[in-house]
Amino acid sequence: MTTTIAATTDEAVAGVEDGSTVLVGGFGLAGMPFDLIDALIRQGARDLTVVSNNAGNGDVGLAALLKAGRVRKVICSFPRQSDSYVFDELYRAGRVELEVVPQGTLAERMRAGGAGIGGFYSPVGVGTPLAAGKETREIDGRTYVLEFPITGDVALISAHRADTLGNLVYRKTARNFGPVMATAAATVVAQVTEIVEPGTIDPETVVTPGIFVDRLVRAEARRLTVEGARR
Amino acid sequence: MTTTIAATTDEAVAGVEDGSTVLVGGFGLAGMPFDLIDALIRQGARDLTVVSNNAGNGDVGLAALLKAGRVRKVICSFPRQSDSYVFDELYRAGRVELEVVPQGTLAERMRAGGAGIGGFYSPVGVGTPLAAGKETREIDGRTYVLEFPITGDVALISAHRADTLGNLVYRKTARNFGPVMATAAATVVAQVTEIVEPGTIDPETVVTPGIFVDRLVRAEARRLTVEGARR
Amino acid sequence: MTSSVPERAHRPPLTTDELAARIARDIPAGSYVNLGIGRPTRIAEHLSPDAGIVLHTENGMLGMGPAATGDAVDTDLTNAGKVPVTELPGAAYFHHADSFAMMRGGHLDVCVLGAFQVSVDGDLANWHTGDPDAIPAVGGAMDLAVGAKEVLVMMKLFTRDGAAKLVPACTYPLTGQACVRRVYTDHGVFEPGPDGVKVLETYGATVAELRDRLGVDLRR
Amino acid sequence: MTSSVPERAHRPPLTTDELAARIARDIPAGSYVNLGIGRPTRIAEHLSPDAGIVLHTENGMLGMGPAATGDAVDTDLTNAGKVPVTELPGAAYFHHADSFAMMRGGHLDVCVLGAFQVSVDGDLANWHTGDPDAIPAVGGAMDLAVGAKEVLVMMKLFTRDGAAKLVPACTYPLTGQACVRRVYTDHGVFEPGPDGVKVLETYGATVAELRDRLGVDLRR
Repeated sequence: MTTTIAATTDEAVAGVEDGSTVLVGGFGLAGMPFDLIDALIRQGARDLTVVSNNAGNGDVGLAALLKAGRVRKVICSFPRQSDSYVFDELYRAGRVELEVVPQGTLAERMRAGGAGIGGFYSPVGVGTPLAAGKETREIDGRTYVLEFPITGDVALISAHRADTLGNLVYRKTARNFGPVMATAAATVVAQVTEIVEPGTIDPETVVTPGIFVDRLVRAEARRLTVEGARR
Repeated sequence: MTTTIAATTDEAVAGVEDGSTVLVGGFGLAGMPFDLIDALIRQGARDLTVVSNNAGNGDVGLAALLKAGRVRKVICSFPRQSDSYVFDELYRAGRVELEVVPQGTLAERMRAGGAGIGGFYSPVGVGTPLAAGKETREIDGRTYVLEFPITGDVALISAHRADTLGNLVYRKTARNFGPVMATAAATVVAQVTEIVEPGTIDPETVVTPGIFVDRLVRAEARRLTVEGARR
Repeated sequence: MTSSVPERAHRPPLTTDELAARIARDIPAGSYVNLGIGRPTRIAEHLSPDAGIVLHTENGMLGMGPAATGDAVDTDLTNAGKVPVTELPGAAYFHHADSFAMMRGGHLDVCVLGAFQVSVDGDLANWHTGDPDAIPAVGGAMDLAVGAKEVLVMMKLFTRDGAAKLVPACTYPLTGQACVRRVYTDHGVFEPGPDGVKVLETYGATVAELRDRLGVDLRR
Repeated sequence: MTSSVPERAHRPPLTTDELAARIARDIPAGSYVNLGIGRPTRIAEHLSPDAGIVLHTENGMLGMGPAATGDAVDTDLTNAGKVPVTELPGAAYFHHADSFAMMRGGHLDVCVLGAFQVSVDGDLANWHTGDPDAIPAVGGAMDLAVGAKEVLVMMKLFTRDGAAKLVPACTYPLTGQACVRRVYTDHGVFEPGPDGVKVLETYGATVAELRDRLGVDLRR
């Protein structure tokens, strides 16, 4: 249905229920929907399962959500970073569950979720602890592991520019998980730095068509520091 | 490896072996690589398996390849069109095999082939003759059919513009199967109307990155008639 | 219980145009919609431009406009029936795998398909008459049958020979199982389902008359 | 049979920089290459700008340029190690599912990874030391291990404690099975495989000395 444009980030994340699975875009800080996460913290939903590549940097974004005690479980590829101290402490204290998924399998499981695929056979992880207990199958002489889709109740993503129909374009490697997550959640919320009229974005260049986007909100671009980006 | 730029369409299709599987882009006439198919006819490879959405229109493109007797088998979603008389005659005479695949399954099987996926569970076709004999599986209460990848020895596609590194952009709905087929063949040959220097195409707008394209050749855009397009 | 089903027995059955308009009225504003090849295409003419309905064509586009004529014809821009069309502001192009992922993933709100037969429990047959001489050709029919939150059928209720197309069980090869949510016909609107067919309204016949002609139980 | 293996026993083992240069020499012109996080990144400095080698970063880019400094730093443009980088003419951006489809589908010509251990038959362990207290984090390691036509490893041959990293069988949790084509180390270059390890050249030691230190048979 038609994309709605929220006046505030609080309006954009309204209605997220306790126990929801939330897909959160970004790779490190690039593409992280900081403003939507801040709004989600204010909104108050708890007992969340968060699906994201990382598990938060420093004290902002996902780390702040974790610190606020709202996250029951993290599904990610790489929780451990030099400044992932918030996650590290919660994990060591047994206060957050962790499911580690190879990065491409994480993306592909969400892609499957968004594409109506019931499961797929991947060569990634065969013979490793991350495939332990999973069904395997030999196809044309190669061994594959059966992986199932991941979908979210909500996806929070950050894009560069949108038109009022919800068509999105991204900026450089901040694109990362956004387009995939936008296909894989019941409610997709995108923060963008600019919202333009339909016809302004060349239809050949749209990365996420508006059909996938439920709510849009404008948020100022943050000038992150080099240090922020490196961490 | 580096994309090579062929001086002629004959050079672009050199080396296609008898018995090859050839993925041929296009949906009806839009995106059909006419010049590459004409060159393939001159090149002479026979006993081909052709994977394409349709089975040729009128006497041009795929229909001409079929008429030349080079095709052993067609894998497609929709062979029967008002002017698919070349295919119809060959099929009724038992001179060409046909495997009909639902259109989205055709696209997804090539996508799987290009993405290293060994197989996937699709809800499409369950309980229909096109899933007869195929393995099914119930996942979360829904029945899926197991589909396997399709790959080609060669893909012949048509794009709009390329840079010398092989990055491609397409035009409108002529994009169709091109980007998928470009991922799913050992040798990918693209005809384009223009080849420009690297840096000319905005990196945000590249649809098929050059990594997927082995050979490029410039071919004049054809002004097709309305009748041609409608058939 | 008295029937609340509008029985418009004294007017003629709906024309194709009236049927297209009838379906258009049921498509919610703001929907993303795929209109199947053939008659369903005509529904587009009856959608209010203000309703913000966005049309999908499975060959890789959202924001499809009306058929192109004259100089607007561009052979790189066609619909799934290979008819030249136009592009509306806010359109987007994508490749076939993405387009069918969108359908298979249930992102379209509505699709409207033609049909040879629909069964009382919502099975759809619309790709093959079962004629052994026919060359099989499915196109995107099976993908569309699972490809929207609501799959609607637009068809005549009877063949030219008078045979019912809403049937106890499809005799033609299936396109999809239990996938049809609602069937819009010249003689009435029906909802198939696990509990049989519910009739919502009739044209040119009473519910009782249709029950007799179809040989199918119709719930009110 | 006499050995044709270059044994450079009298020179010191390769420095990291020399090793990076050694690997760079083996990467064919025109290759599409992914350089793993950490030491392999330094190979980029030794690739000839004329060789037309295109760098992939799994967070969604081909045509990655050198690290960004000063005003060129853009926090929307980083490599897989989250270090700000630059964009070369002819670059392309894509999303994560497309990026990893590219890897999993075998489209990259070469990737170079660090390793904790490589086994004689080419198993790779590079994501987890098996320490029960460690927080597991795999990132793209397993995808990269199957993600190129040629998977090369760049590592020191021994740990700081002198333990061999080319081993009869990995004791650390695996990243991938039988996936490593060639192992470049400070002490020599090796090809693991079903028939055991072939040594291609040595630095700072003879083949016989390495065989002794590794406790692994080395074919010439």
